[in-house]
Amino acid sequence: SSDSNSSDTTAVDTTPSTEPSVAVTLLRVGMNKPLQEVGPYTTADQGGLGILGNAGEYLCFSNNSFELEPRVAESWAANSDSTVWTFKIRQGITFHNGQALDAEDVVQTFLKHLDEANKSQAAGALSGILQAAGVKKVDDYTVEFTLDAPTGGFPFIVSSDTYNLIILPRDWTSNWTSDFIGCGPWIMESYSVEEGVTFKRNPNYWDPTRQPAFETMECTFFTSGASSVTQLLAGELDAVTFVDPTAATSLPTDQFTLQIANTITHLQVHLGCDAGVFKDKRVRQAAALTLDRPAIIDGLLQGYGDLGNDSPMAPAYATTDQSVEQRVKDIAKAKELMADAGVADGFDVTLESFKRDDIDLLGQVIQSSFKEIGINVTLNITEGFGYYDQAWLNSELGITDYGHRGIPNVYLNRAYKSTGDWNAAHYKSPAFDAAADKFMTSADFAVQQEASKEIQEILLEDTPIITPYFANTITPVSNKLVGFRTTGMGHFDAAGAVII
Amino acid sequence: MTTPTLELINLEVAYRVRGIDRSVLRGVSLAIAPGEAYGLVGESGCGKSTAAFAAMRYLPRNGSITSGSIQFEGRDLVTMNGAEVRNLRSNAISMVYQNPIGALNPTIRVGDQITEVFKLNGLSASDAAAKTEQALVHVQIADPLRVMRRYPHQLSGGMAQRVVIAMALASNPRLLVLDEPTTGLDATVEAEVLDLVRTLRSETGTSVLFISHNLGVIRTMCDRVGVLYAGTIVEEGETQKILSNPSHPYTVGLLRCIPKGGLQKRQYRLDTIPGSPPSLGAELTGCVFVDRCTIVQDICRNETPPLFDLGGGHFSRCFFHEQAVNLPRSTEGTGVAQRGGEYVSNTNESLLALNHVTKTFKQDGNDVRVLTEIALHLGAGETLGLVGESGSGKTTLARLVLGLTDPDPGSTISLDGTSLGASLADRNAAEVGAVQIVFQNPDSALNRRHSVTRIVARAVEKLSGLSKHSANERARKLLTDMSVDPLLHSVKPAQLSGGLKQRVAIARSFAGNPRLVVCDEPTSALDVSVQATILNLLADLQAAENVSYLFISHDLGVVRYLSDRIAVLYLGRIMELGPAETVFHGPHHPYTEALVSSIPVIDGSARERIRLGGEIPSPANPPLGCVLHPRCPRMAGSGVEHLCTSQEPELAEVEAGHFMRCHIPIGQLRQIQRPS
Amino acid sequence: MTDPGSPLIATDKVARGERIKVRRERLALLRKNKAFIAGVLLLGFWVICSIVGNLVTPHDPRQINLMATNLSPSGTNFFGTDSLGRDVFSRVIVGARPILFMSIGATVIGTVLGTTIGLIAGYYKGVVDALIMRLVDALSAIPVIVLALLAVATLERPSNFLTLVIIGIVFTPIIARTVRAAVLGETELDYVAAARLRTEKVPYILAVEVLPNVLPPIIVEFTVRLGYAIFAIATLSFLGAGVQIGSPNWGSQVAEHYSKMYGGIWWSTMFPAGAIATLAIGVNLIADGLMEVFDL
Amino acid sequence: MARYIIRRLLLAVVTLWLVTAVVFFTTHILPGNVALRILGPFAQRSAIDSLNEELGMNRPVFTQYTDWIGGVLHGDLGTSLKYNQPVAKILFPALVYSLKLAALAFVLLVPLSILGGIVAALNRGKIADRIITIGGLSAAMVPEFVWAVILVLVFGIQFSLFPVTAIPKDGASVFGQIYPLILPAICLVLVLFGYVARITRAGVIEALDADYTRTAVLKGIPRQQVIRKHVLRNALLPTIAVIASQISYLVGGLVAVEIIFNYPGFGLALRTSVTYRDFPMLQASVLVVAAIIVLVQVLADIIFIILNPRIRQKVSN
Ligand SMILES: Nc1ncnc2c1ncn2[C@@H]1O[C@H](COP(=O)(O)OP(=O)(O)OP(=O)(O)O)[C@@H](O)[C@H]1O
Ligand SMILES: Nc1ncnc2c1ncn2[C@@H]1O[C@H](COP(=O)(O)OP(=O)(O)OP(=O)(O)O)[C@@H](O)[C@H]1O
Ligand SMILES: [Mg+2]
Ligand SMILES: [Mg+2]
Repeated sequence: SSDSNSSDTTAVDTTPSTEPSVAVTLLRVGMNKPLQEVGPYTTADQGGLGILGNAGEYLCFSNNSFELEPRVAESWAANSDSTVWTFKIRQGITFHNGQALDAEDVVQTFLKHLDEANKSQAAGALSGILQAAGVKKVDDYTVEFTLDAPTGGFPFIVSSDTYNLIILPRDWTSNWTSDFIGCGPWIMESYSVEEGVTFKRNPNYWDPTRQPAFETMECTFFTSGASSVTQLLAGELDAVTFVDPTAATSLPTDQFTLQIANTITHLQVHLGCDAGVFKDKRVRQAAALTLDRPAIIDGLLQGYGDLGNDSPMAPAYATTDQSVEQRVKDIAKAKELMADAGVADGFDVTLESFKRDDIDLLGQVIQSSFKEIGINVTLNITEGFGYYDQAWLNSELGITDYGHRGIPNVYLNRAYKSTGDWNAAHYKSPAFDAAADKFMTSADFAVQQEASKEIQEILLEDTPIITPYFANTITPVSNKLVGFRTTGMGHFDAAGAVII
Repeated sequence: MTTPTLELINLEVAYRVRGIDRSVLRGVSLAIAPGEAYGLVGESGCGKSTAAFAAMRYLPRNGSITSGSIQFEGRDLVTMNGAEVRNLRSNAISMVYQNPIGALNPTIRVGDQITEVFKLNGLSASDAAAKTEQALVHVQIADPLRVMRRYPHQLSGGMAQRVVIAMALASNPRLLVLDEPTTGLDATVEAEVLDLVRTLRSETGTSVLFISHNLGVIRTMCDRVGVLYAGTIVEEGETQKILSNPSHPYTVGLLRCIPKGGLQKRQYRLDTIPGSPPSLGAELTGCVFVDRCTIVQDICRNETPPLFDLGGGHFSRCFFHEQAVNLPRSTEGTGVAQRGGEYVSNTNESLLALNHVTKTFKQDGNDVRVLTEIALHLGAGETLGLVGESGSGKTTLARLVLGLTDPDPGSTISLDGTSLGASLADRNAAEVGAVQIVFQNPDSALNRRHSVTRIVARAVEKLSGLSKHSANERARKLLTDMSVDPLLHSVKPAQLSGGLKQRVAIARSFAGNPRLVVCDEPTSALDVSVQATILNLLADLQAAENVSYLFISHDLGVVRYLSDRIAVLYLGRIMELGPAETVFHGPHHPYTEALVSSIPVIDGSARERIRLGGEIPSPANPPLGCVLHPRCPRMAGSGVEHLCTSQEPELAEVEAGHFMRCHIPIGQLRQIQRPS
Repeated sequence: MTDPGSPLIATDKVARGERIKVRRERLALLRKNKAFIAGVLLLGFWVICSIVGNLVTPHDPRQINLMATNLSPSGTNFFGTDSLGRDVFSRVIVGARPILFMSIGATVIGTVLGTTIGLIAGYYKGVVDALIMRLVDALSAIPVIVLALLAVATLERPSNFLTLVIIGIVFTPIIARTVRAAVLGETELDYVAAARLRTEKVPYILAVEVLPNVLPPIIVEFTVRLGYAIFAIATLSFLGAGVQIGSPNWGSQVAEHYSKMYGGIWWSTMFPAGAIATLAIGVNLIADGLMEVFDL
Repeated sequence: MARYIIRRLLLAVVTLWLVTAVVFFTTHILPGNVALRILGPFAQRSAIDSLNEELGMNRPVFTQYTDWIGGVLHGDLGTSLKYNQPVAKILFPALVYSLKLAALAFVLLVPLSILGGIVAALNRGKIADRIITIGGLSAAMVPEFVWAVILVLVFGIQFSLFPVTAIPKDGASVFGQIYPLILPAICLVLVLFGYVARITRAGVIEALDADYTRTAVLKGIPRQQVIRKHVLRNALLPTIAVIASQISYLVGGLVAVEIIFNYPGFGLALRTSVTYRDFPMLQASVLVVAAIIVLVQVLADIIFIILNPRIRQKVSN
């Protein structure tokens, strides 16, 4: 119970030691509330994937330094043209129900996600890359993936970046929320969709170095980061997975550490390229030139963000070419372009999106920024998913939110390529498609970097989508807590965490 | 002289209204000797109740005693502290007032409410209960134990008032204050309550302060009487003296207002007191009555008259008290007949005819028949008086005639031989206009948001189809005819006195040249002085317009004055129907007899009271046989008991034009009823 | 055949003077009622803001300044700035218009509908009444806010006008109930029978005869409802139902910023909140004063 | 008597039935893409279409209504679109939380406001009266969320006397359970005190002015006893009914308060389901709440009847 534990913490204070305190048996984490059914197929948000990642285990784990950590897969390798990938499965892993894990479970997991009937959220990530036929069990501890097209970043695609892909027992069918079965470091003890989830440590977890130091992890759901911060202040939480910048800045630094992670989480402001007011790319460039990006990052993110240069090739990616010139606010130039395009005195346009704090704010900033060159924006920001229902893929101007990915493939593939099913900008550029393919197929760093440069330049020129910034994640943790990790994707990893 | 039980000395009371003190009692002085019954009469609003409550040292929150003193057995109530006052109330002074049901706590059994008083005087629960039972027996309640267990709403008005009286007497007080204890009760019930009080007094010998606006009641109850006007006692003396030779114009006026001694509109026109009493807290210089006095002189306006001692404990507050007796009338005295107002009451050609008129109400599930087989006819220019205890069906009958309520199928109501549609919807404008009504309460009958002219004009417009303009013209004329001053035509009803309101209502009912006007207790909400003017007006109008009246009233005196014929209603049945005088002189139906004998008369000898036993049965389940038989004062020993209890008598013509619904032969009735 | 009028009329002239005096005394009473005056001042202030607000604001209430976000109150920004660097003071001033417009609109709709229904139900009684009252019950069984949320939720496109209409409809049954009660009493009065006795049609009776007499309760109900409307609309916009993003709307200002309070940024929440409170209280004080005068 | 109660219950049923209609058809003014709401924006189009088919969203609204009612009658409140879990499973724990909060609010409210009302009535027109009535009603006019932020700022943040969130701690001591609920409860009390106090006051004043009270005084009964036995007894009766009618305001208030205090009650659930158009959830919660309110009001009426002999008799024949 809370009071017993808090008294423990104080007990610890009196005898500070670097040794993991045996006394502290409870870790209290504040996390975002999952807003739909939590499960391998259904989860589509940070809250849900947070739970998946703790109860389950991925083939490999995509960390904050854009590297992959081997997990269920010990190692992996590709053939020459990276169309066939072979994964070595770790031995001695058991599921929470005691069942031992081997290649069969991995194969079944993938087949399940690839099965249309299950309507898996992961299906999208795998589409065009992997089909059921391509998944093959070589031996009890080897799985082979044969891809439709060469894909350099395949391991990332099957890593925790595609957060639905936790390895499931081969025969698993049931409603996942009833048991949260997996082979992760934490075993679900109780779960309530409104309140939170409680885990107890998995004594049989395969990795002794990541064996949880806490008996129990109590995760409380929050709808607003702010109220979680107050709990943190009240000493009722040891850590909050993610909070918004203003809330974070309010925390006293002597008690809390803010763990900042550069992520690729971003908002895409799409400009309809095939018709309408933004058909002319000069207009699109003009629009992009009105944004004062550093100010936006300061104002909206309290500085916790990376500049966006109107492409998904974020500064954080190793492959990104940092030499490409950053677009900066330039009203004069913008007006010029508008004039050239014959719309010197601007026009009216409606910006479509859905209600969410950051989108509300960016929407208003765009409104006032575009105004400077005579573009009058009407905000039509609807509750819930109405936006994705109607406006998303057929609007001249809209904001769409994109989660973090260890590699940009998903964005390129689905949002930018002519064939992309999320191509809200209706952007069609053979040049870009070529560059994108080049980037994605190659597994070679140099080639990727070269491709990336092309992509960045093409997109900066065409500007189908404005990408003002890439947000950082902010994870406030009590100074007493060390080893608590989060990822840009939204996973949090308390396995290695201890209270000192 | 022994110290009086109660003495008010120059008592002045004021009510604070909208932040201003308004004087109500302007120096009232009176003294009640031990064992004496003192009456206080006066028009509504003159301060009777205020005086009564002052005597209990109980005033409304906004009331205050501004000067003077209240002595109870020589001790000053005004300066007494709360405990002492409470003590007095619990064992020396008690009060009974209007609306007995309201006076009892709805959520406590009546028994407990009485025992409370005994307990207060230190009796044990069991003794108190026993005492309560006695007390109820004392006030002639048949089975006290059952009544004790009842809740107030389960009692009839009369019963409740007995309980209240029992409660008042429980502390066997030395002073009993009765504020209009019978107002709102039926004449028969009233008479019984009064009898009760009288007997109790003779037993206990408590002094009584008896308040009423009815001189008749005062006469039967009180040794001495004070006449209160505008918070001042204008005349005081022994009841008999005051009534026989009043010496203040106001008292004289009051007495002349009242239709009495079987006077009829034909021979005699009621006198009135013009105007209305000064409003609450009005600044009065000189005599309080100046505004309405017909013998007023300058002195009256400038000087406040002292209380002149006329000897024999008779006082009058009038400079000209000698002239008061032969005060000039404020209206012509001669009845309409003499004034050549051709007054035809041709009962042969009937204007209105009712046959087999029956009305049944659905009351949650079960039928309640409130009118049974009513057959009536009413000649042009004739007045039919309709009397009967409350709940007997008078208003319902009226509403049927008007078409406001649908009669049961099979009933026929015809006007000039052509039968009228059951409901208003089925009647044409002419028919609707031909049958109009004057309601009991003008405040409710006039739309308080509309101007006087508008109220009348709209009626004219709709009923005689005139243009808006000419309708206005006609309305003004009508109003002026009703002696509503043109100055007041534009005002809203709220700005008129009760009498004027009723005039406006009458004006409206005559807007469509009606053939028949139903008057449902048109004066029972008014003071006698005003009542007189209204009655005169109605009489005059009838003479002028040859209109017929269906005149409903509790007040038999009034009915008798105005009616040519009278119908007596009991439990929705006509018990007796005949020429007014016959019905009053008898031989009457036993029920009528009881009614008539219960009128508290102001002059002539009080006749022997004929009592109706028991309570009025509910129309939901009327008794078998003659509906009266359980209460009939004449059934016993009539020799026809078996008939009375078994079969319902017909309404038979016992003499020419005199109908009666009774098994007892007329002769026999004449025998019994011959005044001994 | 007229009684000698003079004295009679004399006294009634007095009576008439009385009535005029009464009215004067009532007004005096109202003027003495400090609470009422306070209410008038408060409401008056916001009404003025809602009319000329846009002209007098020191800054453009919509002007974003990302360089000056969350500034604490100062000489330039009396109420500080919000999370987009907009001037809170200006936003509070112009925020008066939408809420006043909406709450008055909603109350008017509710009062008109409610009065009509109430009149009809109260006059016909019986089946009509029963039916209407059932529906009224049903609607009043759902808390106003919840019902409004429910309705607003179904509208993908938020709009002040729709919200206004919804609140109005939600209020209808409540007002209908009050009016009906009053009408039930009125129709017992004889002047209604009198009207029928001169072949008046029902609509006339209701509109011309009955309505004026049930006006005082309606007026009071109107002011009371207005208070509730402010309450409801503020709450709805706080819940984010039916407000456009960035519109200077008190409720949403609070919603957008209250989380900042925990970080010590209280001004962007407290000033709009205070505005709501003062407006609501002002209206209530007026309602209270009126009730006293109409002694309801 | 029994007949009346039955009639009252039947009426309640009719009311509830109408509620279902109101709720259902309001939420179906615009159908919206249900499957998309379940699967979220990044799901495959094909998946969305097939799910819509499975859910029978293409059936006529009326059939959907009858099916829904059928379900409700069999105790099946439907399945949450967002959580793909039985609504009941989510709703009832939430209701229990809200109930705790509401209960605490009522425990504070009822005695306070009734006392306030009585004091006001007994000091009619005096300063105490003005303060209670005007103060109370003014407070009542200020939305809960405004009170919430004010209280949070003052007591939660400035003086940090109370926790600013009301996350329930199961297994905590009774005090530990109540303590975090005090601020939210106070918000609700502030908003309801005015009404209840005013109603009580009106009732007491009516009783004070009643003839029977005068009778009691004139009997010489001590003031305290008059007030206890004669005034309050009659005055507090109507108050019962009114307090019951306030429950609907209370519930309304829960929504805003629970959001600010992040309290996982019905209000929070409702808010979520509104934001994400989780209509089955929305319908169910509104319906259940309406049912509770109606029930409470019926009970209040019945109690009222039983306690009040005048009416008791009227209805029993
Ligand atoms: N509490 C009060 N506040 C203000 N005025 C009052 C109050 N009580 C009575 N009055 C007024 O004082 C005057 C005298 O009232 P009171 O009841 O004593 O007259 P009354 O002779 O008893 O009249 P009634 O015959 O109608 O009972 C009336 O004009 C009445 O309107
Ligand atoms: N609308 C109604 N529904 C049911 N019963 C009614 C209705 N109107 C009158 N009654 C009943 O009919 C009976 C006669 O009522 P009515 O008003 O005609 O008597 P009344 O002689 O006019 O009485 P009062 O002298 O008190 O005016 C009463 O018992 C009354 O309860
Ligand atoms: Mg009186
Ligand atoms: Mg009658």
